[in-house]
Amino acid sequence: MDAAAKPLLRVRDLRVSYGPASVVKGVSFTLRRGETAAIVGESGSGKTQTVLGALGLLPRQAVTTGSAIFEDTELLALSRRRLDALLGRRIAMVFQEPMSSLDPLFTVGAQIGAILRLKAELSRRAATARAKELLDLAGIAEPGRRVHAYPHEMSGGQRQRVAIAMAIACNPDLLIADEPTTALDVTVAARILELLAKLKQSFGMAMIFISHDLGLVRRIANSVHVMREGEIIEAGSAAEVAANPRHEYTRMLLAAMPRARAHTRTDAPVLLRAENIGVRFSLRGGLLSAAREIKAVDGVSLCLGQGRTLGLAGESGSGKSTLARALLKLVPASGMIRFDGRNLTRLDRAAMRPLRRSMQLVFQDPYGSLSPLMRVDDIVTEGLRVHEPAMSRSARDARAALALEEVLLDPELRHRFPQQLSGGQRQRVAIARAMILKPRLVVLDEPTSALDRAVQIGILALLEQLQDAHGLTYVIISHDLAVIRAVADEIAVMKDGRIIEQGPAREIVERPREPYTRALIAAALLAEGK
Amino acid sequence: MSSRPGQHLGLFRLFFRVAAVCILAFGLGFPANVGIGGSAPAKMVWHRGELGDPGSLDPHKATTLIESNILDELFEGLVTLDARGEIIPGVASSWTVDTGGTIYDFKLRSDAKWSNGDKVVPEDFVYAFRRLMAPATGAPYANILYTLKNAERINKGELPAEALGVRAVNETTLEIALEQPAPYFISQLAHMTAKPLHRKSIEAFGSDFVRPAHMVANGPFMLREFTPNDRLVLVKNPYYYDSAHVALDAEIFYSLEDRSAALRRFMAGEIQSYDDVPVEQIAFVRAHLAEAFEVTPNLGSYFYAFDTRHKPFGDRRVRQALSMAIDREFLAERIWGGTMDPGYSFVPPGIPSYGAPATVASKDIDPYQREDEAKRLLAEAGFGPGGKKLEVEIRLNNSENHRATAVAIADMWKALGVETRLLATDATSHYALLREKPAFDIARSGWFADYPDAQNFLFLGQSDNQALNAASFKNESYDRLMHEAQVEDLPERRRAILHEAEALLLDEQPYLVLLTYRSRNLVSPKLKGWEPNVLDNHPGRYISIAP
Amino acid sequence: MLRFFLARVATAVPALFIIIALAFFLMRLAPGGPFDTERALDPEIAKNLRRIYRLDLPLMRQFWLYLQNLAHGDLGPSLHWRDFTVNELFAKALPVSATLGAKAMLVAIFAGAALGLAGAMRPGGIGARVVDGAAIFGIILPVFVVAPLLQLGFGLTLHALPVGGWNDGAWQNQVLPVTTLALPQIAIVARLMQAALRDALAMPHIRTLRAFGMPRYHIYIHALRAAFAPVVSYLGLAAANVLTGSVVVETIFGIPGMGRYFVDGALGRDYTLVMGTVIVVAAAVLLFNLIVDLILAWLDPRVRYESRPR
Amino acid sequence: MNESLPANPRRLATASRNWPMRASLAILGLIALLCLIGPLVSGHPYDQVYRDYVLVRPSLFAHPDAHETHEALEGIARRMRVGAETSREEGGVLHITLSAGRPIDPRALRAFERSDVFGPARIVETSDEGRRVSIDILLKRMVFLFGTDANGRDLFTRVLIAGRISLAVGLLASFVALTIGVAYGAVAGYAGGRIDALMMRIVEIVYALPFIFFVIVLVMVFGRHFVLIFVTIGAVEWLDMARIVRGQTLSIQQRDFVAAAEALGASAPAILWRHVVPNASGTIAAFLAVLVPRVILLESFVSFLGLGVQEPLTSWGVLVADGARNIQGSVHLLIFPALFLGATLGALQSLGDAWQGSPGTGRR
Repeated sequence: MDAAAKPLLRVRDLRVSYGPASVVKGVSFTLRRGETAAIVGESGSGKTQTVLGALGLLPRQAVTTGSAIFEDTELLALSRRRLDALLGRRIAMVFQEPMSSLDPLFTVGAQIGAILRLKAELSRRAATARAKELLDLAGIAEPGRRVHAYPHEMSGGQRQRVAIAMAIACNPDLLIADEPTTALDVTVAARILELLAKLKQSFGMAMIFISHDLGLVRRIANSVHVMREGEIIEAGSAAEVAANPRHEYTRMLLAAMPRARAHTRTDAPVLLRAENIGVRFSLRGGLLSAAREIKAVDGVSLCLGQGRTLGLAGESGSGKSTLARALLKLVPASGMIRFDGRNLTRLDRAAMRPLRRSMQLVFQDPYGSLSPLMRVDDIVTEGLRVHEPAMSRSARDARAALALEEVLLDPELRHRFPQQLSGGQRQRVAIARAMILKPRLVVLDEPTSALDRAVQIGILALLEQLQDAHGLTYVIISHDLAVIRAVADEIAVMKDGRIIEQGPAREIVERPREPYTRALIAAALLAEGK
Repeated sequence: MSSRPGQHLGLFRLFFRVAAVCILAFGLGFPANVGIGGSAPAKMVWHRGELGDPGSLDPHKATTLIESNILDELFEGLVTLDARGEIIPGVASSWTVDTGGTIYDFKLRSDAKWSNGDKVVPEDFVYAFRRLMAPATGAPYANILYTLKNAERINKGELPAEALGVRAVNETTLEIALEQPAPYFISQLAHMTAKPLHRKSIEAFGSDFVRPAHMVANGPFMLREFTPNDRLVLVKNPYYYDSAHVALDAEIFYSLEDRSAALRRFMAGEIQSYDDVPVEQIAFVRAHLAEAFEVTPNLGSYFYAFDTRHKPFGDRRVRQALSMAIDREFLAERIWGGTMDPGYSFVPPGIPSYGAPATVASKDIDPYQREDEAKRLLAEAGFGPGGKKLEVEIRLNNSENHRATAVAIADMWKALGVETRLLATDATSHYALLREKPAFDIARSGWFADYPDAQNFLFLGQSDNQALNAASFKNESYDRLMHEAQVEDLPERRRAILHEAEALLLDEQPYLVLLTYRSRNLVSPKLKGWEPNVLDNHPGRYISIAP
Repeated sequence: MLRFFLARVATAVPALFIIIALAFFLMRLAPGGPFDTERALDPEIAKNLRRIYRLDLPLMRQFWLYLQNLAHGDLGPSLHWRDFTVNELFAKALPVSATLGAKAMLVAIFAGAALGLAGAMRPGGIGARVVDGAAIFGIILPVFVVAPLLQLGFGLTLHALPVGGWNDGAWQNQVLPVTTLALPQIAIVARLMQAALRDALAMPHIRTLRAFGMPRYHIYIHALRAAFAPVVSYLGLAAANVLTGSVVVETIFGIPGMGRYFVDGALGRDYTLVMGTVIVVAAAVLLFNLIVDLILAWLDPRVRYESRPR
Repeated sequence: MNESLPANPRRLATASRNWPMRASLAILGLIALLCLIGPLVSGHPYDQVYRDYVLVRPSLFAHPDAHETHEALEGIARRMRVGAETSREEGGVLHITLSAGRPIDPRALRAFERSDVFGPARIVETSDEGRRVSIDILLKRMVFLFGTDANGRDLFTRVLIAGRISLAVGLLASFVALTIGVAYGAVAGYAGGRIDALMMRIVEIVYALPFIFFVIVLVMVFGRHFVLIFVTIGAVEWLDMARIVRGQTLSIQQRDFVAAAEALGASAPAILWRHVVPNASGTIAAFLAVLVPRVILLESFVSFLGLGVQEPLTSWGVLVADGARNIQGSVHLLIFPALFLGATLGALQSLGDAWQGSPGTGRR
C-alpha cells in the first residue's frame, strides 16, 4: 500500500458514555491522508463527543470504548504522555468559539509561541519569529504588531485565524475543525473556509470538519458523515450525499429556503416612518479619561407600508438590532419616528405603554428571550397582565391556550418551563407572546438564526401565515440573506450603522449595487450550495 | 506590563520569586529575641500584670487605681504608704499642726532628691499644688484637695493660683493652710494628687515631661519606657534616699485586659503577679494555684443606687424590702467565688479611724423572717398580692460578674413577686447615666476609697454632692450630721457622728449595699515582701524576688 | 494604566472625606463622653476639661477644627492616653498591626493557595476532601476560641512558645497570633482557590491547551493565572476581616496593635483616637482595594481598558 | 452549539453531590427543632438560678448526689443557726434531726423548700421543748445534661434558648441584609448610568468604613435590644448582597426576556420584581447560605466585645465567648455551645456549597 492510500485515522465502533447515558453509539469512519471528512449533525448529535473521545480529551466521567487508530497507533490505548506528544504536533484542533478558546490573559504571540517552544522545541527567539510567519500565513495583517495583541483586541474572524495559526504551528497531519465558522458572520465565515481549504492544500493535511450545515461542508469535504443521536445514519462522498440524500433526516438538513413570494400590493398605507434615526452609546470614561461615543445607528430613514415586510440585512455589529429597538423606542434615539400617523418622538415611557401592544418584538435567542423561571403560560400572557390587568386568571389561561394553538403548539405545553421545550418550540412561544396582544407591527430580530434549517423553514412559514391572517407588518432582521429573501418585500442592507442599500427585495437580490451586498448574497448562496 | 511570548515561564518564576522574597521578609521581620526589658540588662525584675494601662503619668491628670499605683512608685509625697498600706512619712520627716487644726508645718528630709540629683525642696510642693488647682491644668481630681485653703475658688478660676494656702517657709519647711480642719488631711496627702513635681522639667518640656526621656521623679523608681497596651518599664532610681533598701532593679507593668489570658500568662510564668482573677475561674485557681491566690479585704463597696427622686423608689419601704430579700452570702460565695464579702455596711470594714461600721438592721434576722417582712413592707407600699406588680429595671455596665450578680438578684426578687429586667450598656454609657441621672430604677455602682476615711464613703449620700450622689438622696438630718462631722475635730465625737450618719443611710437604703470588695491577686510565691492590704497597693520598694 | 491609577486615587479622596464626616458625627451620637469614667467628675471640673479639649464648642466647629488639624497630618491628642497624641500612639501600634496582618495574609495566601491547588488537582480526591473539611473547620471556629486553645496547647502544655506579649516583636511571640489570624483566612483562600481553579480548568481555552497536548504544568500556569483573579479580589475584603480578627487576637495575646485602640477608643469615647483608627483603617482599605485593582488589571489585560473594573 | 457535556451526566453528578446537602438540611432541621421544642421539655426554665448547683459538671445522672445533699444541708443549717445532727436517706426521703439552743421556729423549715435540693419538709417529731425537731424531707431530682453555668442555670436549656436567638439573629439579620441589598442592588443595576455609579460609590464608601466601628457605634447608640442587634448587623452586611445583586441585574438586564418585557410595556418595578429578582434568586440564595453563618459569627464577635444580647437571654456567641474565657476551669461551658454553633455553621456552609454546585441556581 502506498502512503496516500493508507488510512490516516480509522475509527471503529467508538462509543462514549456518561454513566448510563451513552452519547456516541458505535461510530466508525475512515480518513485518508489529504482528505477532508465532514461530520454533520444538529447540536447534541454527538459529533464533537466522537472526536474528543477519540483523542482522549473528554472529562474524567466519560467512558470511551472502541478503537481509534491513528496511522498505526491505537489512540485509546495510549498513555496520557504519549497522547500528549501526538496532540498539537501531529493532530491539531480548531474550536468553534474563537472568543473563549484563546486564553484572554496572554498575548496571541505568547500562546502560539508556547506551542512552538513546547511542541516544536524552538528557541524563544525562533518561536517568536515563527509565530509572526504563522499569523501571516493565517491571513492576519501586520503580524509583527498583532503578535503582541491580546485576544480581546481582535475581531472574531481574526481570533479564529489565530486559532488556525496555532493549529498549523507544528505542521500537523490531521486538523480537526469543530464548527470553525458557526460563530462568525457569513462573509467572515466564507473567508475562513477559504483559508482552511488553502492551508489544507499547501500543508497537505487531512481534515475532519464538524458542522451542522450540510450545505456548507459539501463544498469542501470529500466524504460526509451525517450524525444523529450518537449514530452515523448516512455516509458517503460529499457529492453523493448532497445529490441523493437517502435518509429523510439528511434531506431535511439539505432543505433550501423557500423562494421569495411576490407581493403585489405596493400602495399600502404607511404604518411606520422613521427619519434620520441616530443612536449613540457613550462609553463612560473615568474621571480623567474622556467619554467615548459610538454611533451605533447613524442617520437611518425608512418607511414601511401596512402589511408589508422589511428585511434588514447586515453583519453583527452593523447596528440592525439597535435600529430595531430604536424603532420601538426601547433605546433612546434621535430623529423622528411616526407610527400609524402618531409622532412617537416625544412620548415618554408611560405614554408609550398603550402603544406597546401594537408594536412587538421577537428575539433571536429563544433560550435567552424566555425567562427560565416562568411557565410558558405566564410568559405568553405577560402582555395581558400589563395591558389588561383586569382580566381574570381563567380568561388569561384560555387566551394562552389559544395563542399557543395559533403558533401551532400543543396548548398543554403552557404548563411547562422553557427548558423543557425544543428551540423551535421556544421560538413559537416567543412569537405567541408577541401575537397575544394582536400587534400591528412586529420586529423580528434574527428569529431563525439559532435554529436548524428545517425548523427555520417552519418558523418562517408560520410567520407568513400569521401575517396573512392578521395583516401584520414585519421588520425582519437577519444576517442571512437567504432568510430575508424568503420573506421580505423590501430589503435594507446595513453596514456600520448606516443603510447602504435599500429597495424592493427582488431588485436587491438580483441586482445588488454595493460590493458588500454582493458579498452577503454570495455567502448566502454558498450556504445554499448554489 | 504587556506579555511577551514565553511569559508563562516568567510568571512561574515570578511566583516563586515573590514567594522567596516573602519568606525572607517573614524571617527578617522577626527580629532576634531581645531579652525582656529591652536594653536594660536588669537582674531582678518584677513582671507585673495589670488590668489596664495608665492613661496618664501626670499626677494631675491621673484618675485610676493603676495610675495611682505607678505614680506611687515614681513620686513620693509628703507622706507615703508602706507595704501594708499604712501611712508613713515620705518626703516630710515630721510635721506639726496648730491648735485650730488648719495650719500644718512639714519638715522635709534633707536627703530627698530628684532622679537628676536635684534636691526636693518645699517649692516643689508649692509648684505642684498650684499647678493642680490651676484651671488650665484641668486636673480631674483637684477636688480631693479642696481641703487646702482657697483651693476650690482657685480651681474655679475665682482666685489666682498664688492665693493657695501653701508656702515654703524656708529651705526645708512647707506650710499648708486648710480651709477648715480636716482630720483626714494627712491621709489625703498620700493621694496621687499630692505629689511634688519637678518644676524645671515641666517648664522645659510642658506636657511632654511625662516622657521617659524627660521625666524627673523622686520616688524609688524612674520611668524607662512606656508603650501603651504593651508595657511600662520602671528602673530603680539611684538618687532615692532609701535606694539602698530597694531590691528590685526594675519593674515591668503589662497591660492585660483579658483576664483569662492573663491567668494563662501567669501560669506560664511570664508574669509574677496579676491584680485580678476571672471570677468564673476562682474554683480552678483555688484548686491549682492556691499558693499564689491572695484575697484581701479592700476599701470598696459594691452597691445599687435607687433613683430616690421617683416612685416607687422614693418610698423607703420599697427600698428596704428589696434589700431584705437579698441573700448576700450567696452573691459573695457563689457568684463571686468568695472573692467578695457580703456587704451589710456602707463603709467597708477596715478603716482604723472608724472602727467597725454600722450594719443593715435586717442582717441578723432569719432569712424567712426577712422575706415575710419584705413582703409586708411591699404590701404596705401598695405592691404584691392585691396591689400592683413591682417592675424593676437594673441598669448595669457590662461585665460578666455584674451580669451574674444582677441575674441572681433578679431571681431572689422573684420570691417577692418582683419582676426584674436587666439593661447592660457599655461602661461609658453607664457612667454617663450615673452622671446625667435621667429617670431610672436601679443602677449598679460602687465606690473605692480615695483615702482611708469613712467620710470618703458617706459623702455619697450628701445632697450637695451632685457628682457622686447617684441615688439623688436628699435627707436634711443626714446632711446635718455630715456637716457636723466635717467641723468636728475630736476624733471620738466625729466617729460617733459618722456612725449615726451611716445608720441613717442604711435605714433609708438609698444605696442597696450588696458586697464589700476584696482584692483578688495572683502573686507568685517567689515574690517576697508582698503584703496584702486594704488599699491593694504594693510598692515595689519592699519587693524582692527569690530566684 | 497611570490614568486608571490616578482616577482611582482621585475618587478615594472624597470617599475618605465622607467616611471621616460620617464617623465623626456617628461617634458623637453615642451616649456619654470621654470623661465618663467609674468615678464621676465634679461638674465644674468636667466643664473645665471639656473646655481644655475644646469639646464645648459647637459640633460643626469641632469638626472644622478637626479637619484643619487633619490637613496638617495631626490626628489630635488622645483623650484616654492623655500623655500621647494619636499620631504618637499610631507610630508604635501601626507597625505592629501591619506586621501581624501582613504576615497573616502571606501565610493565608501561600498556605491557602497550596491547599486549594491540592484540592483542585484531583476533585473528589483526598486532597479536596481535606481542603473542604479543614476549610469549614477554619471558618466556623471563632478566633476567640482558637486563641485560648493555642495558648493552652503551645504555651502552657508544650511550653514551646510564649502565651502572650509582644516583646518587641520577637518571632516566638508572633507565631501564635499570626497563626490565629491566618487560620480562617487560609480556609477561605483555600476554598476560593479550589473553586476558581476548578472553574478555570473547565474553561474552553484550557481545553484548547489540552487538545494541543501541552504539558500539565503549562496548563496549570494558565489556569492559575485565571484563578488568581477571584483570590486577589478577596484580598481587599480579607484586609478588613483580618482587622476584625486582630481586635480579638490583640486583646487575648496582649499585643500593642491598632485593634485594641479601635474597640477601647470607641467604648471609652476617645473621639480623637477613634477618628484616627477609622481614618487609618479606611485609608488602608481604600489603598488595599486600589492595589487589588492594580493587580487585577495586571493579571487581566481586559480590565486595563475599562475605566472601572468590577 | 456543541455542549461539551450532554444534559444527563450533569444531573448525575449533582445527584451524587446531593448527600451533603441532605445531611446539612437534616442537621439544621434537628438543631432548629431542638431549639424550638427543647426548652419546653428540658424541665428547667432558661433563667432559673439553682443556687445549690453552680457550675455543675455535665452528667446523665440526677442531682443531688450525697455530697451535694450534705453541702446543702450544712448551708441551710448554718443559715437557720441550728445543728443538723443525723440524717439517713430512704427512697429519696431524708430523715434529719435538727437541734438548737432555743426552740426552732417551724417557719424556718421554709429554707428547705427554697433550696434546689430539698422538697417540702414534714415535722415527724418535736422534742426537748421544741429544741429538737425530726423532719422527713423529700429530695428533688434534677438532671443537668450539659451541666450548669456560673449562675447555676441549666446549660442544656440555655444552649437551646441561645440557639433560638442565634438562629433568629442569623435569619433576621440576613433578611434585613437581603431586603436592603436586593432592593438597592437591583435598583442600581437597573437604573444604570449616573444613579448606578452614585449608588455604588456609596457602597464603596460604607465598605471602607470599618464595620467594627459601625457595629460598636450602632449598638452603643441604639442600645442592645436583640431586635436592634440584628438590624444593626443586617445594616452592615447588605453591602455584599447589593454588589452581587447589582452584578446579576446588569447581566440579567442584558438578556432578551427583559427587553421582551419592556417591549410588552411592563413597568420598571414589575420587570425588577417579575424578571430580574427571580432570575437572580439562585445567586442570592447561594450567597444567603454564606451570609447566615457569617452573621451568626459576627453576632458572636459582638458578644465577645460584651455588646451582645441582654441577660437573661443569651446567644451561642455569648455562651461561646463566656466558655472560651472559662476554658481552663469549666470546659463544658465552651464545648456544648461550640458544638451547636459549629454544627450549625458547618451545615449552613456545606449547604451553601451544595447549593452553589447545583444546576439552575448558581453558576451555569
